[in-house]
Amino acid sequence: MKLAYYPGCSLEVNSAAYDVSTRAVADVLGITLQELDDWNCCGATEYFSQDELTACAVIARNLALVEKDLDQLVAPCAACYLNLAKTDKLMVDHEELGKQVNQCLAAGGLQYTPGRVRVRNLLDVIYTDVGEEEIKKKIKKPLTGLRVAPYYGCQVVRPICETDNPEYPMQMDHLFQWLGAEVVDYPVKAHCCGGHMTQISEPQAFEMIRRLLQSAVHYEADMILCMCPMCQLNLDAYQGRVNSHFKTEFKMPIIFFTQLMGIALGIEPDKLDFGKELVDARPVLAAKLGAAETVSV
Amino acid sequence: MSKAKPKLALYWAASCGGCEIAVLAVNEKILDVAAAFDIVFWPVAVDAKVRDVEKMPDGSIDVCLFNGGIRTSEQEYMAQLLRRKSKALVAFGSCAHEGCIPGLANLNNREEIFNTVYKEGSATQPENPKNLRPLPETEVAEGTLHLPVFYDTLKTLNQTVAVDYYLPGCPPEAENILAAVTAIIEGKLPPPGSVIGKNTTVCDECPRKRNEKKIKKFHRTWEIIPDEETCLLEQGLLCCGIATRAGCGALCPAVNSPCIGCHGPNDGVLDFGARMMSALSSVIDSEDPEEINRIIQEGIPDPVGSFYRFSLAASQLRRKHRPANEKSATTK
Amino acid sequence: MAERVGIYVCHCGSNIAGMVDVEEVAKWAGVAIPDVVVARDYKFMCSSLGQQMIEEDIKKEKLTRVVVAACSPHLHEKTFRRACQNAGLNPFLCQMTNLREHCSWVSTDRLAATAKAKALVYAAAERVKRQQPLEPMPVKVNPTTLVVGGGIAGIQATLELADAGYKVYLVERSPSIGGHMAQFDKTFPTLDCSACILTPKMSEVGQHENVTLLTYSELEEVSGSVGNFQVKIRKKARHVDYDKCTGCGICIEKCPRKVIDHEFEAGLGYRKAIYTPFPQAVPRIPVIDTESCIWFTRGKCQACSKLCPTQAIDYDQQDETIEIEVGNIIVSTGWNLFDCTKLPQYGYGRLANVYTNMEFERLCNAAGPTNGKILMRDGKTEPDSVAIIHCVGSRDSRHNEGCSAVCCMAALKFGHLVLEKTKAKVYSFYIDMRPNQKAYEEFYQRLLEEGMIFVRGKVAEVTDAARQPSEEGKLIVQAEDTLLGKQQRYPVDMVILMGAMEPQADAKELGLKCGISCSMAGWYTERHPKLDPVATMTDGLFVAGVCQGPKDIPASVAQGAAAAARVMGMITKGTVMIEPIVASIDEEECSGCRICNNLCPFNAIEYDEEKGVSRVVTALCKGCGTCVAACPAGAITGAHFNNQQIMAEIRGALWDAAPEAKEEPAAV
Amino acid sequence: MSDTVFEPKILGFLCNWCSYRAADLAGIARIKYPANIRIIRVMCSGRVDPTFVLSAFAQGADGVMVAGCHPGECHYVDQNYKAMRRYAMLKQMLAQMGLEDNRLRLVWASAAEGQQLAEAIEKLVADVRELGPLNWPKSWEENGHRLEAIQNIAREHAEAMEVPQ
Amino acid sequence: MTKVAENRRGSSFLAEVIENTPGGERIVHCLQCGSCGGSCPNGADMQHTPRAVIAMINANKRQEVLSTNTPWCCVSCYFCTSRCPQEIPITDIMYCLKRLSIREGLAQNTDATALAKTFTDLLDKYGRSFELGIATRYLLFKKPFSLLRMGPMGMGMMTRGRMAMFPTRIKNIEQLQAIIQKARQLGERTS
Ligand SMILES: Cc1cc2nc3c(=O)[nH]c(=O)nc-3n(C[C@H](O)[C@H](O)[C@H](O)COP(=O)(O)OP(=O)(O)OC[C@H]3O[C@@H](n4cnc5c(N)ncnc54)[C@H](O)[C@@H]3O)c2cc1C
Ligand SMILES: Cc1cc2nc3c(=O)[nH]c(=O)nc-3n(C[C@H](O)[C@H](O)[C@H](O)COP(=O)(O)OP(=O)(O)OC[C@H]3O[C@@H](n4cnc5c(N)ncnc54)[C@H](O)[C@@H]3O)c2cc1C
Ligand code: SF4
Ligand code: SF4
Ligand code: SF4
Ligand code: SF4
Ligand code: SF4
Ligand code: SF4
Ligand code: SF4
Ligand code: SF4
Repeated sequence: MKLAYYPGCSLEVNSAAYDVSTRAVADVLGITLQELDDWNCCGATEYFSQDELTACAVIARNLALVEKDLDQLVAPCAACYLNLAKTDKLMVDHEELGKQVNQCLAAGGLQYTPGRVRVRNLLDVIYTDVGEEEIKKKIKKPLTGLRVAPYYGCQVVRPICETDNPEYPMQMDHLFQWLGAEVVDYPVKAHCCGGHMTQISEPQAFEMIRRLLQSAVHYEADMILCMCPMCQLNLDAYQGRVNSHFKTEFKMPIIFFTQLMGIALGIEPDKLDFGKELVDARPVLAAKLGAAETVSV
Repeated sequence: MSKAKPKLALYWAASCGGCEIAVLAVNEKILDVAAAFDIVFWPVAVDAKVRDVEKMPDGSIDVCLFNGGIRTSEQEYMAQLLRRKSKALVAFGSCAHEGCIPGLANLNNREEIFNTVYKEGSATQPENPKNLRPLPETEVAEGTLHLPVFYDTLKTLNQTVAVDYYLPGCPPEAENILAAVTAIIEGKLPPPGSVIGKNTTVCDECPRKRNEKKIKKFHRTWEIIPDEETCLLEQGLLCCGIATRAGCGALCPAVNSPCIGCHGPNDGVLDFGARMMSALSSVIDSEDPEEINRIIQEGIPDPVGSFYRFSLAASQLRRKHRPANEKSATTK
Repeated sequence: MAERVGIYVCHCGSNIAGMVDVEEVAKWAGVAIPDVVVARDYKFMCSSLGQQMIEEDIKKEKLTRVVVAACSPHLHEKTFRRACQNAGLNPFLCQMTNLREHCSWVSTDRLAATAKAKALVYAAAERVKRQQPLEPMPVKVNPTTLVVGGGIAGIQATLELADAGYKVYLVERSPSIGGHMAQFDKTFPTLDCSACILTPKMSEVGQHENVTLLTYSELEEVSGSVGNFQVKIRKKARHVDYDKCTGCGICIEKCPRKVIDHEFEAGLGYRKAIYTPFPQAVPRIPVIDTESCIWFTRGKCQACSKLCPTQAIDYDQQDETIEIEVGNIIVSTGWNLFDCTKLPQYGYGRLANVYTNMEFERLCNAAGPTNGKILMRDGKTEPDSVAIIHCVGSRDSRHNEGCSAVCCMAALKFGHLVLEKTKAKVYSFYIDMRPNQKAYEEFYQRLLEEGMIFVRGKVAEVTDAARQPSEEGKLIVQAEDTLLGKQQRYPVDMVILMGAMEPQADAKELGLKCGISCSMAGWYTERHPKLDPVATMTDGLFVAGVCQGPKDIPASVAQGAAAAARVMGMITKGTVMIEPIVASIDEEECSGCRICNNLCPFNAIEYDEEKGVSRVVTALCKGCGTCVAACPAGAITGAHFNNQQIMAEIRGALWDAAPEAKEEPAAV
Repeated sequence: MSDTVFEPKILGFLCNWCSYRAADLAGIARIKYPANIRIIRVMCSGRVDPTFVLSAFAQGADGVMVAGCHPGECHYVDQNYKAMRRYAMLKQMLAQMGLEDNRLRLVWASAAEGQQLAEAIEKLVADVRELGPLNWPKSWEENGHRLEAIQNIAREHAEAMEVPQ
Repeated sequence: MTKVAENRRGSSFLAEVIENTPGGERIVHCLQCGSCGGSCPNGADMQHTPRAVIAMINANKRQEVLSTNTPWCCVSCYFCTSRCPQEIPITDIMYCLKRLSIREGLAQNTDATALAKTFTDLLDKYGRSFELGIATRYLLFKKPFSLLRMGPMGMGMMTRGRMAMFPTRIKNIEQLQAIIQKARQLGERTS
């Protein structure tokens, strides 16, 4: 299986752990990820707030860069995934916009046929394309005893959702059940992490983060698994500030689902970039998975 | 019937010549024909000149078997001439009846046909570097030479002159020719304007087992080896037997090949292809517009060729549309 | 012989004459159209004077064909056909063309409208010349009726007919009649006890000498047409001998196998493997659920058989198909509840104390699993607060676009019952309150007085994720109070989802079997939404109750009675005249290709294997003409819609476009 | 009609139950649309034999509309699906015959959709107007010297035949 | 769509929003049910809930709508969109309102507009986003105090190598800039 790969800006630096672990897991699962040559930023939510056509054009450049022999593009970051998928859908559904975007691309010597590339989210690729049977075959270290709270966030499951339920997604739940973990069925798994609210209105953002952490704690999760750099950043990097704001004592490790999956698949923890998270996940892993050799602190 | 033998004429316009062979294929019976008739004009077999025909009194030929469609001015002239001179003018064979394969050229115009033949055609090209075209008039030292004008559109015989009877088939089967000719001898002809043949379709003569029809996929003939027993159409082959006038004895289905429709439609059916399309699309097994389009596009890439193979010139539309701005090519 | 055509162009006051130069059209028609012997214009053609004029002309001018160029044939075709008939001309030799709705009223340019009117008249004239005299066909009506679906609508229809002295077959899919109403506790707005008013009717059906009750049975096939339908019905094996069983119930009592009752008790209660859905079931004959029965699944037990005093248990019983003949059919198959798990934000199926409306009906039913006590899933605790969520799966373009019409009232009913039976606070979350029948608004007012709390806002989600300590252990209903414009959270103990009424899952399939079409939403289509709400496009087929569209019990009953009245009308008349507009096949021309065989939705075309030809069963054909257009041999013709007629109409309509078109003659 | 604006002739085949009634409704509601369409009532869109459509073109119509009940709402249960399939096939064939796509249109209009039907008619008329006249029958005529040519040929034949060997 | 604009005569704001939102035609179907307002994670902090905003659009309250904080509170969680029983693309309407309010200079939440501007400026320049750049430019000028508070967290990120000191620039930045320039130009022409 070979797919075009769009890491996105976050994975380049602030969430390198996601990138590193994604590549490592993909390797074991036999997925070839071919990184787009010279991709550019997807504009997050900011470009759409200012200029729809430019936003689409900037994003479509990436779609146009997908090599001719590939027809699927995977983007681990939720925002990147949605932007890419949404732009393609807009171009398909609204012919006029599609034409204009292509006029823009033409200025850079590029062209994109709407609908040519199927934009995929990483979880679905692993869940559907690799599938239960293959994954179970590759388990080296079952996650027995670890209670995980899968956290889906918003933009992978909404509004373009063909693969999972937008209200109550289940793919990650199932995936980690296959891997032997105890999966916490908590009600806020597809609620919002606050997004860029952290930059705009902290009290609002902190409240949203608090709700998520609290629910995970309520259900006695050992850690939260993310599939979006923004979610990870908000829940992890802001956890301290949330604690001081609400006088709470959350100490919830937040990691990328691929990192934990890597452990189950027997990948060296060092190759999964553990330790980059602000709330260190390693002590919990060591304690729960019971082996120092599994995770070195 | 009077003592004198009835006068018979045969003529060949835009057709392949198969019909002439078919007349001969009547075998030894042809001698009976020859004995029964006085063949006054038959360019391929009998030495009589047009001039001789022109001199005959109008209506003096009893039966004229005319095969071929009308593509040139000469053919049109001959059709009119023979019409005048004949009591009964018979459109003999599919070409005269419906235009047949020459009529499929109505998907192109004269210019395109000439291009193919004189410019791109491998037969003429090395010898025709100057891309010469036949012209109706050519000046030579001796004076002006005339060639028949090549028309843009092929017409059937009855689009040119009034026709009394039609003998369908590509070519008509020997038994049918004989039967028709015998009927003429015996004066037992059907009412003028009729097609000589049965008024039902090939399925009636086809021994294959049929069921209610539901078609999910059409196949081209080379794609499948059809079952010998069941209806070919049900197996997805475009069998025109459903719409084609019976009379051939289902020759094609008998050899595991779908009927291609050479006998034309039944009485009362104005447009063979339209009926084929109507019947087939009715039994496509889908209610989803996209799937329907796919079934049609994949299975019937050439609807005109499939449904109007023999009858394009006789169909209601007759020819491909020339957009308003496109001037018809003149050969002058 | 050439036909003698009369053309009558109507002014309709100024309705037509205001936009079309009708005098000119008439004059022109008299000259330009071949075979026209009279052409007149007149102020109001449908007036008695106008009709008289036509009648006189037919007699005096020996007209053989008449064209009336006036309004829509849907309005006055009958009028002018009658006029022709009065004058001794076969009514099918009269053709109307529509100059009013299709020409004058929609046009803005007088010249263009006049030209169009001429073409329409020409077309009608060309057509009418080729029309043939036809006679309506009389068909005897079998006085027995079939009712499909034994809910309240079907019960009402059955009793109306049976009481009037006619035989009725009532086919019900489940083991007992009663439908949804049998599951209810109280009925709005009067709050009478559902069982008290329904059970007498049910037993009347069970005992009526004119009713043959076929429960646990399904419609297999319908053939024939109005007056004479042949119907195949499959009686599913009950494994209890209908004739021997006395309904004593010992078998049920002794059966050791208890299963969750997903049908009648909506999953809240239990039944046995041998059961009647509820104690007052009609008939009282139980059925064995072979999927749960220990004998059927494991080959042990046989308690019922051993203990039955009349040896009525028959494990070997097989499904049986019977054939009956009826003259009319009433379909009253009711509705189905929306699957509330399709809206996961409401937590149904995940959060224990979220209930559907039908579950709640059972929960507060005195004969229900909690004996009418409103208790939470634990079976012990009374709720302190209850939220009722409206429009769950209704008024939702992703699920059912329409309003379910009764759930606002049912929600009020629930509110009343909760307030009456418990100390709980009750919230209603509504988009719009729609209590729009007699005494319904009053019921709403009553609930306002009773203290039910109304929040205008569709609930966004129901969650157990507490944000405040006060929310711990509760179901939190999050909604915008749209009247305040504020997002609010309401911690409650119990949530009731007012799930939508949906068409039966097999509604379309059943419709196809009988020849009834469905609307986009899946409800059966009536013949006319205003003026013929219980008839369908298929003669002899009627609909009643919710299968035609969401409605309450009174309306369902009214429709059941109305359908029965329509059937009685047919029976009393004894014969029906059917329009002779039908297809026929010339057997000589038919080659038996079988293209047409499955094109007819009314199964009017049958194939004669022996002769190898197809044939139209005249009584079944509705005259759509699809087969006519499809027959590749041209062997099928349609009376009153044959090829010659339509082709002539085309030629006429394009009289001024055809290349050989003549110049318009100068006005006379 | 003036020479400057081309007024296309459009033939409409409307089913008795939905589309014809939609056209009635358009009238009753006094919705305006161009007078170019001439309506022929058929019982069902399934009655429309492709022959009718071709015949309309062959007799000088510039555009044709076939209209019926919405899929799933056919008065005759599902015959409009047959119309849908025939239309698909016909379109394919017409394209091959060089006929512009916009000249033939299948429209679904329920009896309540007077407005929609009027809009569809307006659109079809506008589209066909843009395409210009179809002039199909003229396509069969030779532009040029047909009669004259025949006479020349006749003369030549006569001369050729008379010349002795 | 044009029909709405036509029949509404004077009130053009609805038409304007429809015009500028892909799928915006659905707006007219709003039931005012409040599913959106009830769903929004930031609903409590909005001056007007999304439902109210739609009512205001309907009522032609252009000025008020373009100056409310509602769109700026939207974090694109798409709950409203996925729950709306009338399939109204509410989140996309919020984007549309952001664009219109920036264009009209009515945007209230200058922080959000500034953040957006900083972000896209850097994107235009480098082709990638650059957090430190955003942080320094946006926070330094807009919210110096918050930068102070951010300190420990920023440090945490930095020490774990999660914040780059320098921006990366894509190779073919000229190409991207040409595309952006063309888009701006087209945007101007059509709006
Ligand atoms: C929660 C709720 C509460 C309500 N409360 C009230 C109320 O208080 N007052 C009021 O006036 N209305 C009330 N209604 C409305 C009421 O339920 C309907 O008006 C009524 O059920 C309609 O009856 P029916 O006979 O049309 O259909 P149903 O009651 O649905 O009966 C249909 C019958 O047909 C049978 N059937 C279905 N398909 C087939 C088949 N293919 N073959 C054979 N049999 C078949 C079914 O088994 C069933 O017995 C309420 C509705 C709801 C949702
Ligand atoms: C503004 C408005 C618009 C409406 N539009 C629609 C619509 O678009 N569609 C729809 O479905 N419904 C519509 N309705 C509802 C519709 O009007 C009624 O459903 C319908 O009129 C009921 O008919 P009826 O025969 O019961 O009563 P009526 O129409 O009131 O007829 C009663 C008749 O009885 C006569 N009468 C009264 N007393 C006596 C007496 N003592 N002796 C002899 N004769 C008597 C009266 O003169 C009258 O002719 C509308 C209602 C209103 C108010
Ligand atoms: S094979 Fe052809 S000719 Fe024979 S029955 Fe089938 S369709 Fe008719
Ligand atoms: S089967 Fe058809 S194609 Fe073959 S000979 Fe007979 S008519 Fe002609
Ligand atoms: S016949 Fe029709 S058009 Fe003429 S007056 Fe009567 S209603 Fe009007
Ligand atoms: S009746 Fe009331 S609750 Fe039911 S769908 Fe209609 S508005 Fe909603
Ligand atoms: S389609 Fe025509 S020829 Fe074929 S079986 Fe039917 S009636 Fe006979
Ligand atoms: S005309 Fe229609 S209803 Fe009648 S037999 Fe043919 S397909 Fe059936
Ligand atoms: S959810 Fe949709 S229908 Fe309801 S108020 Fe919001 S926009 Fe309107
Ligand atoms: S998308 Fe925006 S407006 Fe909609 S619910 Fe989420 S934050 Fe609120």
